[in-house]
Amino acid sequence: MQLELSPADAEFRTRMREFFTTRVPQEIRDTVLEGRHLTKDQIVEAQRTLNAEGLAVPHWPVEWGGQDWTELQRHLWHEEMQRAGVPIPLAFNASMIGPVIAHFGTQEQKERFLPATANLDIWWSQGFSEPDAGSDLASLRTTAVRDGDDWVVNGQKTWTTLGQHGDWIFTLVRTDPEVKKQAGISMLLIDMTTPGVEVRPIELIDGGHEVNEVWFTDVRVPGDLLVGELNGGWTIAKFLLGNERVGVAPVGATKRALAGLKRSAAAQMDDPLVRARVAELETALLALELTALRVVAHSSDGAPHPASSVLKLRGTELQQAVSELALDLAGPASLAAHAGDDSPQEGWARRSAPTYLNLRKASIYGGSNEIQRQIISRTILGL
Amino acid sequence: MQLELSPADAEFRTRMREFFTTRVPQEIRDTVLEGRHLTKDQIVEAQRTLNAEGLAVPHWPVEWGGQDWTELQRHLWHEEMQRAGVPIPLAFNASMIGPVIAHFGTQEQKERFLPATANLDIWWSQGFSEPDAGSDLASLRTTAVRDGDDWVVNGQKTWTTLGQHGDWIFTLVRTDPEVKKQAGISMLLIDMTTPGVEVRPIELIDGGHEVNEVWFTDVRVPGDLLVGELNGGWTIAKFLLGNERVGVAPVGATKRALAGLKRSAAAQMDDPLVRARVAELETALLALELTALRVVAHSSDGAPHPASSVLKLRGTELQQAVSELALDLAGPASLAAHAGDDSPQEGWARRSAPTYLNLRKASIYGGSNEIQRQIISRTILGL
Amino acid sequence: MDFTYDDEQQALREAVRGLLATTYGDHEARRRTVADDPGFDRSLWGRLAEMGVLGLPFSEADGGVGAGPVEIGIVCQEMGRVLAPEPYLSGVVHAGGLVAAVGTPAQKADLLGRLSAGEVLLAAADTSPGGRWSAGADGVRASVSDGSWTLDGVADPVMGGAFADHLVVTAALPDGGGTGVFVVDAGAVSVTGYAAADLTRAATVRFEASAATPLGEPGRDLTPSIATISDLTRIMGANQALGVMQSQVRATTDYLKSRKQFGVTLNTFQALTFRAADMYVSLELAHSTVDWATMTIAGGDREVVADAADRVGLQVGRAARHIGEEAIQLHGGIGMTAEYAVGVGTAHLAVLEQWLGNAGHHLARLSARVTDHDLVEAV
Amino acid sequence: MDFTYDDEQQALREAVRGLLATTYGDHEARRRTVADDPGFDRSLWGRLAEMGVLGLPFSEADGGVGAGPVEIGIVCQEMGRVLAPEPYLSGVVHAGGLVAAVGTPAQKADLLGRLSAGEVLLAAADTSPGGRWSAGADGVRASVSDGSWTLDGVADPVMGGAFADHLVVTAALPDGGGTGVFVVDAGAVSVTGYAAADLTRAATVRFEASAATPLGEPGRDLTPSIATISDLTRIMGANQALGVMQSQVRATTDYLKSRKQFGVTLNTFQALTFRAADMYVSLELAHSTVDWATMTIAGGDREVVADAADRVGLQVGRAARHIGEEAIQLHGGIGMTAEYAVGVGTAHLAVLEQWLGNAGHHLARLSARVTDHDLVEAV
Repeated sequence: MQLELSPADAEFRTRMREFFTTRVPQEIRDTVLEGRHLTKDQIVEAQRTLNAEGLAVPHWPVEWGGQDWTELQRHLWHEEMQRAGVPIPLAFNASMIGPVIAHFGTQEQKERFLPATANLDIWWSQGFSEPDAGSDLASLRTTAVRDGDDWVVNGQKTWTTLGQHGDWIFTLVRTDPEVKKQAGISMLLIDMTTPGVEVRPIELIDGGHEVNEVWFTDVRVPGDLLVGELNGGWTIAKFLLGNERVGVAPVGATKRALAGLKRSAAAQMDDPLVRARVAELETALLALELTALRVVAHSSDGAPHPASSVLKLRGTELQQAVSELALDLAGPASLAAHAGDDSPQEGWARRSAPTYLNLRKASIYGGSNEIQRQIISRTILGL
Repeated sequence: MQLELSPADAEFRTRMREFFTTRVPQEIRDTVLEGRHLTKDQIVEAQRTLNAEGLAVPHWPVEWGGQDWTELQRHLWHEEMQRAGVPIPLAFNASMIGPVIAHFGTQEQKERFLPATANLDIWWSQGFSEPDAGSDLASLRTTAVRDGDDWVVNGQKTWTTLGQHGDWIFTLVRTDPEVKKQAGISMLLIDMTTPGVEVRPIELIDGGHEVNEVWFTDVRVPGDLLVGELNGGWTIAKFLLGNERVGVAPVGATKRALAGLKRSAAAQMDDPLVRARVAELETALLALELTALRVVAHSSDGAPHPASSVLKLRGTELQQAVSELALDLAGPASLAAHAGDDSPQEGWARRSAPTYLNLRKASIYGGSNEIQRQIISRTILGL
Repeated sequence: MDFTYDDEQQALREAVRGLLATTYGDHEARRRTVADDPGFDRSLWGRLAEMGVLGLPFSEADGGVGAGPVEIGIVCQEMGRVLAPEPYLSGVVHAGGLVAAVGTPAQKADLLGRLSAGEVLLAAADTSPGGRWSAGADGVRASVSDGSWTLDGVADPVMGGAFADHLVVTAALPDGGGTGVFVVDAGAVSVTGYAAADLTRAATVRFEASAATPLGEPGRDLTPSIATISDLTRIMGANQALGVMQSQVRATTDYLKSRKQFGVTLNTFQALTFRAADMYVSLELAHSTVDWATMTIAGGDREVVADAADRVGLQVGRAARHIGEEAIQLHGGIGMTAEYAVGVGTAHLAVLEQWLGNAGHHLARLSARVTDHDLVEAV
Repeated sequence: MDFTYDDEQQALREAVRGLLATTYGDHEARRRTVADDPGFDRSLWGRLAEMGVLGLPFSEADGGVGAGPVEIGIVCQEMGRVLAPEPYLSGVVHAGGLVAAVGTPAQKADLLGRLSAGEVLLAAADTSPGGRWSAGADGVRASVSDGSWTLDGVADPVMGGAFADHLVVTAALPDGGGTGVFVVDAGAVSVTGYAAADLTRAATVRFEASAATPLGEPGRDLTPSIATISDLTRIMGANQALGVMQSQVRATTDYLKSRKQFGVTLNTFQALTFRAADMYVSLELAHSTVDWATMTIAGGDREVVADAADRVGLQVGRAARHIGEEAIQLHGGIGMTAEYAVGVGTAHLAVLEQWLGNAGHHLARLSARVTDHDLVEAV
């Protein structure tokens, strides 16, 4: 056991920190650091800046832009991005469909999609959840029926995050309705400009437009856009969701948010009860960060450490707890949620209520905390 | 809606307060108020003092010593006893078997047992739980087999609180093994001096001897000691447990413990974090007390108010939370748990760890908090 | 001691519930209403006036109905139940309450009569930017010259201020003379309206040598009355929060019974039903505390009411956080959407709490007093 | 950065675990041992000495093994796992650590050599009745006359003090000169032994002009060293608590899998399995914090170690309360009995926490420092 980074890893971290803080535009990073909304252009610009340096998709196979780093290096890369306020490369591209195509795709699919996916020339959306298939994803009802070389897709997806920006969408569709529900699912890639694809916004309780419904009406999809085996979509989904779960705890961003709050609400830091809430959260975040480090240090053989399941669960709880503290420190100023820029209230305080409300999603999306507890109790504890 | 007590109820409360604080011996009340253990003799003396005044079993039928009070009056009686440090009349007698015999017993049983039960001339024990029948009480396996006019009882009961003092025990026994498990149970009253009855102590984690196993080996019980219908024991058990559940929140005692802690640990009351814990608990206890009052105010037609289920659940949580605060305020002094009276540490601090450990039972015995949540979700919320 | 409504109170509840149901019977109507200015339904406001609801807190001499706190609490609970965005708590209970507490007989008869009749809207401007629930005023200063009063400074947030006709403003009196209360015509000042997180309306109000009429005796320090009216508003806000939470617990229970996942309804999952049970526990404890705090008002003792406001503020604040968050979590994604009442209810609870005083604020106040008493007495 | 044990550490863990299993393989043996004086197993103590475990923290020059904090942590975890009542943490880590930190070379070689060999038992007397985790001494005062030192006052609780041969005493130096550390023969003072709530032994020690030998340079203020050794002991206590909690989570999981109620095993009830999952979350977060705090010791920076002791004290304190209480609750009645290890483990966790510094104490210390830094850095 040893706490210090090796000289090579320390040098690696310095290199990351320097690149992120000098090469990614300050305005983009300030937007992140202050908790404001990024535009699509900012997200694209940030990812292309990283990709030009080979830092957008380091966990992909080397031939498609990956870096063959250790788990610890990937962790340091991820933490330093968050600390510097660099937008994390779009998860739908970098963490979801990219690795899927690299692993399951044909050579033609790889050449067609992977470079454009790494560079965010294609903005991918995710088409998994449906109104009656949330935590129980395998109940999905969107169908794809063979017609000549094409598939004809009908159905509805929902909770499609940032679908309004999407160029393409990767979907799970039912290709065999006759078999056990997991066995009849395939993955299709769909160009969202195809006739019959319609994106409808869902307004959330924070007033924002972040998720969408995506409707498919007789959408024709060429046969070469099936990924992997016919009716092998469930395997792909598990692969993808497994990738998504590891290391998703937003430790760096939450630490940064808490540190920012100490500065923003400095006048209230004389209150011993406020100080105690901060100290409790700082210690809890430290424990989470250490757990993330312990997990990556153990994961070099490829199998995730059992404790990785706690990262999403506890990470979202702490993210939410910090947003609650921000709301409470903002107090009456938090009421100015939708006031204009001429408001006499400070920006962090005005954003506190929408942020608090928006982050309620953190424990629901991407495998709810109930699903995480199920994984822990079944898979780890054997209950 | 009106907050004040009616003049009659206010007068009633004054009368109770005066009786409890002037007629029950100071030494007994100090023992309760300081959280020390009562002897059997003290418990008996207190109950007889109450019984002489008609205050031991006010909720029984008037002909057997009851008082025909309103629910509110019974609540005030109960709260004033706790406030004054008067030991509550032995629950096994006053709240459990007494009402059962009054409701289900024969005239002969009533005459034989009720006066002696009210006066604690008989100390009753409860023989319900078994090693494999805890929350799932109906799985009990102790058998009673008819032999002439008698029953012959074999089996084992456990968690028999204060069974070492018991003169008689009321038991649930299986009298018909052939039917659905709830349908084959009867209630028998058993003289604990009968040959074949053996009481074995169970040591608890606080070092105390509070519960017991009770073993029955070919114990002969006269047939006239069956209560109610043959194989009707489950109905009686539900009646008894229903009585037990209403109004069991130890609000007054917990408030008193918290107030005592403020005095005992006065030096630490300058600490804002300690003050906040006290304020949070005081407010939670107020809410609980108000809920108890709201429940009794609604219960005059006999059917318990739905909110009564929260009393046990939340009452035990707060009782435990106050004991945790005591432990934390005691600090290192709490280590002197089994030191002698010449210890330089204060008594409240020395008792804090055993009390903390002992009260872990509060959320387990008498219908665990899981059972309470089950009742709320099923019976009240219809889930 | 009596925790039940009498027949008249029961009838009032049913009448108000019925009236609100005609407008906000489904959540989509509430959503449409808040989407456009003024953010509430003027015709519903008129019908509330006709029913006498707007005049409930005020004496008959002032054009009101002269009802008690329990009745006002009933109305607030019903408003909360359907998330009604009407400025009842801000305009009637708070701003009207200030006028009733400190105005001269003539001022009360004028303003409260028109308020009760639905002819004018009032809003209380008592918070400075960055301010935190203080009865004193530090954002707006009053000056007097030749008997004419003017105000300078900024008030924000002014709940219900975007469309108010008159502002009831707390302002620092000259020479450290404490805090006065003034009436200002909304047309004479800069009012910038906006929506809070629950889409109810508030405003920034900027005063610049704005002409103002002192309420009551000019120049008198009214801090104690201001504090008491804030405490009354807190208790009525707790009633409103109670209504929200009751709806959320019911909606969550219904959802668990009807929503299927993995081929069964969600109430098959004990981990979820036990959490619903815990929500119910929080709800009932909050309910008892709200009823109690409401009843303390009738006694008329300022310190008792202040203590009750702190205790109900803490208890309901904790309950609102618990129930509001669990209601969304147990609904899953649908709870996050503006289409469903449950998540909007959580937004409303957050707004109520931060407007009137959050749990931490009340806890700090109660903490300061723990050694002033032995036991906390309910009665 | 490396959170894994090397082969030697792994071998140490297995050796210690194996040795402890021969004595405390089942809980009944522990129960028998604590029922009679001295409350631990002297023959096991001798075998720990033979294995070199008692000398782990001390340099070879002092008769020890010269191992690092990770190795000591491993021993403490294993002791915790079986609730071993041997005075390792109190006698070796704490009292021995004080001697190693402040003694002269000759004192160290003498006392630590005999301690490592299992020939003498030490106990640290550093707490006054009613005292709360202070490095200064206010219960015992040192006096000097003609170069001879004597002590007066009372120390309580003295963990492991009931059967110690020598007491390592912190005492206030004359004339406000800070705090010194002294060795006193147990036979020369009044020692009243008793059992703590977990039935491990402690004592009240009364000094009355008792002859004492200063450790290190006589009269020197040793407060910083005393504080650091307390911090090291806290971190090792957290290792011990981790061992307890690991056993409790395993026992609870096994119980849920095997215990039947309503005709099915308890793991059929999702409300229970989710709570077991939450226990696991607390356990893993505590585990990471314990490993980290243990590793900070090697760096040798007193402030870093003090901060780590506070953070691990808070995190493990919270986890111990959560896991210790849930372990009993999920076991039901059986968890309340002295026959089962699970509830006794909760008693042991409570004793460790109140002995070494409870969560509230560490939180207060951390709260005082929140504005001294921007982010909390793990490395």
